Amino acid sequence: MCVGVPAKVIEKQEFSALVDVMGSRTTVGIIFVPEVEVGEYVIVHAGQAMSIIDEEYAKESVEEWRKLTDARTS
Amino acid sequence: MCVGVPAKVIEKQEFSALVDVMGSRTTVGIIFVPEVEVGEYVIVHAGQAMSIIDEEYAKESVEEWRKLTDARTS
Amino acid sequence: MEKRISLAHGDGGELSHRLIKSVFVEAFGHNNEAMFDASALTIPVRDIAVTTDSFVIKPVFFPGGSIGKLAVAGTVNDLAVSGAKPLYLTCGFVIEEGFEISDLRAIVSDMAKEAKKTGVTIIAGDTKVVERGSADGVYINTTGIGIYENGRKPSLQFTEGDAVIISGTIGDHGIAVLAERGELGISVPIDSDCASLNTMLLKVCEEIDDVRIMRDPTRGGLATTLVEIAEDFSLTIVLNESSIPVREEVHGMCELIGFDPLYIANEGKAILIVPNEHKDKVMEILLQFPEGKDAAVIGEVTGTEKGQLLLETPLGSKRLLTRLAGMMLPRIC
Amino acid sequence: MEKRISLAHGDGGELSHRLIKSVFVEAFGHNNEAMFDASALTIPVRDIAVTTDSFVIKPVFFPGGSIGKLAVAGTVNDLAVSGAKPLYLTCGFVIEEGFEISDLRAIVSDMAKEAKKTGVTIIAGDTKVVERGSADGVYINTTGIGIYENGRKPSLQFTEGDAVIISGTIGDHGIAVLAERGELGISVPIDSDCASLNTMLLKVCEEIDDVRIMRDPTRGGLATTLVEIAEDFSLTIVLNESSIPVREEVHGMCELIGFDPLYIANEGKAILIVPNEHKDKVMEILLQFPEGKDAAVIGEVTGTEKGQLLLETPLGSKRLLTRLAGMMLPRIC
Amino acid sequence: MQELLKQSSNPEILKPLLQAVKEKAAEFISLYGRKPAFMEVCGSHTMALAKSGVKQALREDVSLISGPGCPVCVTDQHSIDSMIALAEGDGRIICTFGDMMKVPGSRQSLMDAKINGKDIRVVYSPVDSIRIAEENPGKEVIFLGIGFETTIPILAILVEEAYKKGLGNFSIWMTTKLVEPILRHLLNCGDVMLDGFLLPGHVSIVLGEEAYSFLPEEYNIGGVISGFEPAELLSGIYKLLDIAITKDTRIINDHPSVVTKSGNVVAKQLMEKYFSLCDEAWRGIGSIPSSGLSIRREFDQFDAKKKFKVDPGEPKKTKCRCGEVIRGLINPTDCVLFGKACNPMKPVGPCMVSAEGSCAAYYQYMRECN
Amino acid sequence: MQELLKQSSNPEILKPLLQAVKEKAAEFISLYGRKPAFMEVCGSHTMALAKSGVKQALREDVSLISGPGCPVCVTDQHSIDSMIALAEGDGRIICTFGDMMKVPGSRQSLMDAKINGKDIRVVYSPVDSIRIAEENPGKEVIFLGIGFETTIPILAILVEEAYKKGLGNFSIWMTTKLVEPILRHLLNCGDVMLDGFLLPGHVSIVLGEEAYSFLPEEYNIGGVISGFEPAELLSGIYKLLDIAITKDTRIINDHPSVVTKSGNVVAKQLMEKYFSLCDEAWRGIGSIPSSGLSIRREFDQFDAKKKFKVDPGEPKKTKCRCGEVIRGLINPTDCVLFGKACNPMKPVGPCMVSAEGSCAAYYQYMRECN
Ligand code: SF4
Ligand code: SF4
Ligand SMILES: [Mg+2]
Ligand SMILES: [Mg+2]
Ligand SMILES: [Mg+2]
Ligand SMILES: [Mg+2]
Ligand SMILES: [Mg+2]
Ligand SMILES: [Mg+2]
Ligand SMILES: [Mg+2]
Ligand SMILES: [Mg+2]
Ligand SMILES: [Mg+2]
Ligand SMILES: [Mg+2]
Repeated sequence: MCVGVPAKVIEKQEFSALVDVMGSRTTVGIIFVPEVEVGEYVIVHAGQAMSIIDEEYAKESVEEWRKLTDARTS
Repeated sequence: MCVGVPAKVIEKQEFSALVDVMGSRTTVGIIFVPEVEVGEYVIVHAGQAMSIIDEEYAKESVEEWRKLTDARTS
Repeated sequence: MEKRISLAHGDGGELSHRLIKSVFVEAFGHNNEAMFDASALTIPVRDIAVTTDSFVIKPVFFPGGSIGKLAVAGTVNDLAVSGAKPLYLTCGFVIEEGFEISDLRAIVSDMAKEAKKTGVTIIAGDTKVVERGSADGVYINTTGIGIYENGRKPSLQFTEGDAVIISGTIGDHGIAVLAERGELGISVPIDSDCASLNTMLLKVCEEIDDVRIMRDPTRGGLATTLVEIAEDFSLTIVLNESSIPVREEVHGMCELIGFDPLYIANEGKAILIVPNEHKDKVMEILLQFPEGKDAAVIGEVTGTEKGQLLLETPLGSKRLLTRLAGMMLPRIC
Repeated sequence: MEKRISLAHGDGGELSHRLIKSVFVEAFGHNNEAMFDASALTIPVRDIAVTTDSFVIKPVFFPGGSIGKLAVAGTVNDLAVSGAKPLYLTCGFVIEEGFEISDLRAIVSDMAKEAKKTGVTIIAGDTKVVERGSADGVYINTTGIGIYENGRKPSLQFTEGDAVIISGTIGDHGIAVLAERGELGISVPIDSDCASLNTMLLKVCEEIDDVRIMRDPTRGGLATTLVEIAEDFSLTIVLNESSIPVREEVHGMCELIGFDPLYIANEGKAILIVPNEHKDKVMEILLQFPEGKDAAVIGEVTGTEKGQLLLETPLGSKRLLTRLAGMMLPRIC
Repeated sequence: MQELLKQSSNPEILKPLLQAVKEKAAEFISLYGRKPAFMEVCGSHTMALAKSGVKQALREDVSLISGPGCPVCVTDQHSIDSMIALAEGDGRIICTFGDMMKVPGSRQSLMDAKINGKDIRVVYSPVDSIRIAEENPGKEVIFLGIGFETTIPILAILVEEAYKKGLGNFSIWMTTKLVEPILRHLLNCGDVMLDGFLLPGHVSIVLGEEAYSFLPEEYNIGGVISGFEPAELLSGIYKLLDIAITKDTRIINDHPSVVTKSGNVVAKQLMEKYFSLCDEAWRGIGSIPSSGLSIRREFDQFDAKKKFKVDPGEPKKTKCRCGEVIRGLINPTDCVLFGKACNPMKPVGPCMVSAEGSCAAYYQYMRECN
Repeated sequence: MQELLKQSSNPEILKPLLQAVKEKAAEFISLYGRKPAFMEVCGSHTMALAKSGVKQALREDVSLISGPGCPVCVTDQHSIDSMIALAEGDGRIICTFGDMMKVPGSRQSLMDAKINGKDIRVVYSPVDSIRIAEENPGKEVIFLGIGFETTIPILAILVEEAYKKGLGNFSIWMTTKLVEPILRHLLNCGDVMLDGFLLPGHVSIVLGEEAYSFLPEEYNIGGVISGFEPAELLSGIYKLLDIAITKDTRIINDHPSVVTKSGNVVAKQLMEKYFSLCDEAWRGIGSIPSSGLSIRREFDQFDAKKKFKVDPGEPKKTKCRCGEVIRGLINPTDCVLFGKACNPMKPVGPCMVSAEGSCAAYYQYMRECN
């Protein structure tokens, strides 16, 4: 439905932020995530940050995969 | 002051005429020479026929030259 | 197939592939399109001539030809006037988005026809597509390779008395195209002279020992080309105004808009400078060809020290001719 | 001299003459402009390669190069990948009225520099000027002539197991230029890979006996070029997705706008298919050159019957790659 | 964080994860004697599954059915024709996502209209169209507003901006779609048998996990909200298998790093402020009541449908079966046109145009390597 | 008729005719001990004399002085700067005769403005500018109206057409010149000694033979109305010599095939209807009262000078001596810039731009063949 890309917030203005996607940089709207802070990651869709990525949850997901994985590679 | 070219009238409309300049053809205004007739020659300047060429006078001029000339070549 | 060219026809993908296959490869008669992008060949001799020209004419179809015919003839002529036998041509197309593919086909077919007629092979090609408004229809670059056989090269050595010959009427191409553009509302019933001159010119080189130089007076016209020759080789060249062949229609259009036929482009004419004693023989050869039927001796080399071109008027006065200075524009004064 | 190009710079008269003298002849180091229009030369051998390309890039200056550098490198590379040593180049300019002459000078100087670096001589040229709005700045056609010495030509004979090598990261040129255009508001800190590869590639041909083929994956990118090879020679080629070198920044930009690096243009990369037993040696040679420092073995020829290109994903699944189908457009889905 | 993100495509994780899914699927098969069937609702899921090779790798294990979640594919022919007819008017600049450019209308596509000289501009970010409107006061600038709930809030921003700036020459041609109504429609029709839904991660950012509670509650079917990276896809399928096996029908949020319980409040408020429910026509399905959003009356001046009259006439009938494809009733390969008359170069239906269309994904990534 | 016309450049006529003129000039010289001096009023005469070689052929026999009859050359610097400033405004299409394109203003020429992206169009026929105005309703179309009495009636047609069609976006920037006032001015100043005027054949078509009666009557100087072909030029000079020798001071109409006694009535009426006398600035001379025509008050809406404010600032001073050249006070070669800093590629003054400018004619046709 929608291309969405993780991007790191580099600079923040009132309604927009400069973000970095593996070195490529662009300015996105932050109307939907006004609380975002520099250093955080957001999901960008059509020039807008739609959501802040929660690092804790991201870690948990990876750990979950590792558990499933470990059961099979060890 | 003004480029002026002799052109032969080929077709005539109310305000314009198709003229021929040694084979090149263009439409010119005849507002200044409404009386012009097909077959006559006009002087064209900037897309307008400015004057009808009087063949009699033209002939006379050439004859005048010839007279001056004959005195010298004979 | 689509009706019009899109940007995708130029992006190297599936559409480019199809365009090349269905338009170019078919017309130029290659059996695989790899050959179309680059070409390996073995040439008969090691003395070659190379020339390149881009063609940007508007309109792309005009009485007497098209940009396709022109792109082949123009480059063939540049080789021929250097005394080389044209063998190979490359072509590079820049096409505007929205250009009709049927028009492209017609242009490419004209190229193929003219190439066949002149005996050159189109060995490599390229197509690029630019956005609407970033070109005016189509631009074609052709680069030609010719060979020098049997010491045909013009000598570039001049002496006083050398005759200057033009192979036909001047200004036909420029005036035919200008009229065809329609902007001035003037119609002129003549065709562009667009033609390949290689057969005729190489015949002259074969039959005449010491052709001095040959040049095709394209952009800038007869006067500009002769000024260049005069300057490059420090010659005084005197042209005889009344012997320069100009069609009545060309003269008429020039009078109307204040242009000078001496500066109008030709695309099927050559200037030849030859030893005075050979001028009749050269004329005889030229007059045998349809492309040379209006050839005329129009002047001579009168000095070999100063680079200048002079025109002798019917009154016997001489005046200096310079290069075309700036564009010619239709004028009232 | 004027600041901007006018139509009169292209009409063959005095201004054309000056432009050629002051911009082209000076940069390309000819001592008279007659040489600039057509050129007679004696080439060392009779086996030659000829290629032509028109360059229409926007913007004309971009990180890592300019249309001038590109026009030389692009044609040099087309010769080099065919195994030929590039010797001569012609160039044809189509310039838009109003183009800054200082920009033209910079472009021509880039051409001269790149030509010098790669050892090619620019032997003929042409300039045409079109009305404002009939071009986008400047278009350049270059036609290249190279020679085959010492049987360097790739064999075009393939066997199962042949290794597919790319000489570096893919997509740099297309992404750098797209970003530089500024329309998407995305900046990417990378340079176009625009570079002449002749020294590196001819070194490979010298050292390795049986190079199968070399190609520069320009428009259409790596995938399109390999599809063409696969189809032209009825090969099954399998690429290993994770071994294809892609810069992070290129990957990032592609993610943002929904592009695929496999289809993005390169201007300083070559695909080499070589016998499996030579792949390490080839890699060793490539890695010695700055242009080859990111070279990687990215796949192999697995069959010589069907023409198809497959991509093996990290999961081990294989999928068919086709030519770029229509233009890539930034998308949200 | 970047390292964490990379893990989702780490082959060392992917291969055992695939193994785990295969084992789980085998468990299902041995239990029920048939392959489990899940529908990925989202077109981006369709594409990601195919491009990463997950779909191919699970061909024997799980039946993954492509759903109606590609906004281009579900746009009906009349709507497409209307947008193209709109573009044909003089003095207009049409702004669109790249996705719409090649969609075939009855007579031509937007791309064709552009080739024929119409001013049609592809924007990456919709707000660029506001700038274009400001720069071209003498022209009407119309944004083609397609999309599901991820994109719709961004269209709301457009209306807000245009309103604040008092732009008289800007409007949106809305033809948006909502997830819940189409899922309900599919389930109500009952013509696809499903063991669960792979739910769209990005739409869920806006809607929130709770938006799907009607699935288990009203239809007794479960779902997993999933991301788009290979590991996320495999994990999502693994959890769907788990639900199907355990019959513990529920919604699992397997993308909690970006999807919250109640979604993005600002985005939902903006949608509410500027848009109201309307009936929408879905390709091959027909009109579904309250399945889309249109601009509220108060903001009529930005509603291109109110501003411009277009009559594209009756759509041309084709043999395209997109309607059935997006309902999961048939596979793209069941369409007689697939790969022949219909291919990415000359698409017959929108499912072959959009990168995330089922037919395009099949064509690009799933065709047999013969 | 075509055959008759061709006679005027028939070498068999020209050479003896030249001989006759030379003999007549010798008669004058033997009588007065000096070369006769005639002024060709018209720039087209200057060019025709030079191009045909008549001027060169008579170098030793007759002093032919170029007069003020090149409309481009007599346009003063401020006027030129104003037209260019006008062209620099946005949303305008400037239509002009090709003649004006390269005239150097203080900062740039119209050609430069075009190269810099301004919409400036060269028309052959002024009425084309009416069509352009109709085709571009969103733009202001301005015709640069230069010229003497041959061209002015055509500008009157423009006003008439624009008025009839009610064009709101069309106007003319008038900077026209009249023959009689400038001749009077030259004679009043008395700084050129002349034995007669070679009078302009085409202007006389409109004005008629009678328009010059003030010359013999008030200034006791004769004139011959002449055509532009070589034989016509020679004949005209022959008759001027005759007048000068016989002292039978009068006006001879040597172009009676197109010039009548009272000129073209329709043209004169149209001029009268739409234009009224105004002061005009002449290059190097300054303002001469009632020496030009401007659009009558009733047709103000077509008067670009009323419609647009332009302030080009003070003209840049150059060493150009066009003012003296057009008054016949110096030869172009007397200007230090001639052929060096000033040449047709980079003209400093308008006399070097116009094909019929004295400096350009000298440069193109008269330079020594060295
Ligand atoms: S293959 Fe083409 S025609 Fe068939 S359903 Fe898909 S999009 Fe429609
Ligand atoms: S030569 Fe040039 S500067 Fe001198 S008077 Fe003539 S136009 Fe003016
Ligand atoms: Mg050439
Ligand atoms: Mg040429
Ligand atoms: Mg030539
Ligand atoms: Mg190419
Ligand atoms: Mg165009
Ligand atoms: Mg090439
Ligand atoms: Mg290339
Ligand atoms: Mg290549
Ligand atoms: Mg050339
Ligand atoms: Mg442009």
